[in-house]
Amino acid sequence: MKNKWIVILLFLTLGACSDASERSVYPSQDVELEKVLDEQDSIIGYKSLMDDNTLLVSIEIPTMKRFSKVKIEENIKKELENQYPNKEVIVIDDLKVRWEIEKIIEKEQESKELTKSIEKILALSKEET
Amino acid sequence: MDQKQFEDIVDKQNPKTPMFTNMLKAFLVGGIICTIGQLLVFFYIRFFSFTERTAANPTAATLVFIAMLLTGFGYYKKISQFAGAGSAVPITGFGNSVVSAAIEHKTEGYVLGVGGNMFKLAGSVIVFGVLSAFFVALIKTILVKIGVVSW
Amino acid sequence: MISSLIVAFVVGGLICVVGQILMDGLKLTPAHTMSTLVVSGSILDGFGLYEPLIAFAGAGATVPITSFGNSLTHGALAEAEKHGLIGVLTGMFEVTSSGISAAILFGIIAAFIFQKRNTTY
Amino acid sequence: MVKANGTIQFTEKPSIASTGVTVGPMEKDSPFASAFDEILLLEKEKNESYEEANTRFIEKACAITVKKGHEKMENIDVFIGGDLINQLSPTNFAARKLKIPYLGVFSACASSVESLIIGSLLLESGKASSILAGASSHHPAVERQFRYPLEYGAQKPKTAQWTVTAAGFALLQKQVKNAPIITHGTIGRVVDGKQANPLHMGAAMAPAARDTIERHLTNTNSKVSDFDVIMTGDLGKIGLNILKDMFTDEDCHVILQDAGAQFYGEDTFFNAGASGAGCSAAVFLSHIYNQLQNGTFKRVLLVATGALLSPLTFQQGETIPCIAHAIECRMEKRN
Repeated sequence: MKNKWIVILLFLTLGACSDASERSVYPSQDVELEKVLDEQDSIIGYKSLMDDNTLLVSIEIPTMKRFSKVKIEENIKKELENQYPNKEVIVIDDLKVRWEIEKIIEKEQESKELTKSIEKILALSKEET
Repeated sequence: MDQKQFEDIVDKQNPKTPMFTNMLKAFLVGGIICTIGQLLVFFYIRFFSFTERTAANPTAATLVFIAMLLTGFGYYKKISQFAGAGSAVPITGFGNSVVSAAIEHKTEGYVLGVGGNMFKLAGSVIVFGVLSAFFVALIKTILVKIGVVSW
Repeated sequence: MISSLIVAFVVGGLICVVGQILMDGLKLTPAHTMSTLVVSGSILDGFGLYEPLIAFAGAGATVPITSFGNSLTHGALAEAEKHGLIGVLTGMFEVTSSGISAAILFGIIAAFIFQKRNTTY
Repeated sequence: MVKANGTIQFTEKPSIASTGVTVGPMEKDSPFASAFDEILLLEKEKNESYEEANTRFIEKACAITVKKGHEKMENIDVFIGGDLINQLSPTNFAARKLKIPYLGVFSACASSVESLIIGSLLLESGKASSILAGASSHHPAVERQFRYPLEYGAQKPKTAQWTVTAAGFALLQKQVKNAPIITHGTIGRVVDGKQANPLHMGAAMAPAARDTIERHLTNTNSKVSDFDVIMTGDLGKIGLNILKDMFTDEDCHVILQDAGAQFYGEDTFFNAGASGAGCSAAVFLSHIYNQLQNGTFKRVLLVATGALLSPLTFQQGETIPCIAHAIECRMEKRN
């Protein structure tokens, strides 16, 4: 009786998420960003959103390298900050952020809406409890 | 029949605890409970606004709820007779110790019985958790102030 | 996704094996074992080893009781970073509260709902 | 040579006129089940606490005993009983209902034989003519007091024993025809085998059992082989093996038996077997009593063993002192 519920849950969560190691940048005309992110050997996927003053990058670290998750996030953040000095760069490896960015990319949101959703994601990622 | 002889007899007759099988069972059941926890984490990330870091809280609450159901219907002690530490170490074990004490002292009334005895088993976990957290944080803060260590 | 499940299974299982060793090998009572694990969780966090383990294992590290010690220490340290020594006290239950409040709440609810049972096999 | 008396010879032939044994649901598959008088299928009724349930078991056992002895409860001079719960509350509440003079006794799981000894002494002194004596234990009530809450998931080791839910009482009267006679009683000494593990009672109680048996044998200058059976109360499977190892000559290993070890047969759910005052009371006053009456056993030594620890002494780091009381029963030829 109990494990039937778990099996349903298993399919539910697995079906919900799309292919893991996707690489996408939105709005997609920034080839340079893609080049920098492709060079990173310690990540296997990324999704990023950019508007006029913030650059949000959600990265995906392979399981074995997840121990040094914080270090990897900082390195990529530093590198991107040199690339985009005037932008506030945020690099996070988090499933929720990745799924939210996916949603936004699918909806092709434009400037004002895009900024609002980025703020929402940032607030979410800052939460402690 | 002095004490030494008696103790030799006791050691001879004592059944050896099956360490390896107990560890294997604990590994299996503990692993399963943590996998269920991971599924719950995915569930909360997928359907609620929790990130990977904050999804642990609702997961812990859900696992304690499951432990309450298992304890109330009498399955938990059967699982833990099989699993041992495998069912005691995860948060479900903590939930079981609180729920079982609460149910146990129901006949002594809700205030004195349940209220007074609920943390009879789990209290030491909280006390020593806070105590060790305090000293570790204190020592680390002092070390940082001296500059030996960084945050 | 699948790899997180496997890793959670393995790491969670290993922590429970440590618990079993404490119980069977050192003949500790369950209460002593749990307290030892909580203390070791907070010491690991003092050395900054537990957070990477959570990043690596996910629920494999947050479900066992060691994560309770870790989140207590983590809350205290985070607050101490902002407010100095006083922060150690004020930040203690900052991060973790769901485990205990859930236990208390479901404990009293269980006392209302469940009847004491006749022993069965 | 162990020089300590403590053995009393009963000359007035106090005999066990009738017995009454009630057991709980977990005990219905025991090899002794056919000998039990009544199996109560509910350890605890709807809104009854475990301690009240224990009282119910005692009342029912006493009623059966008195009825089988063709007596009326008012004619019983003294009710002697004991159990394992704090301040003997279940037996006290049973005595409240029986409304006859009452002596509460406590020596843990040895209370069953202790009450029989005191009953025999009262008969011997001529100050009483019929005594109701026995003991009881109740698994959930004892488990929650001595160990953990019932639903708590603590893994029981192989040496753990299962407290029996049972109440066993006997009607003692003088010179009853065709009834087993209590010829001797040996009062146990507190013996501490330096064992501290409350989940391994067998090892703790074995030295006390050995001390009482040896004293009984020397004081009545008899040998182990003179007895049909020497049955200890609740040493359990491991405790019994320890006791056997302490008796060097091999031939007595057949005669040495244990009620706890045999109570649940080979079911590994119960690990090392049964324990509790109810275990010795139930087996002595049903199985052994029947064997004596139908002549299979002529002379038996019943040694109830008790561990005198309390939940506090364990936490204070004390070891477990134990005691064992014994009575020798004989069945004279039918005259």
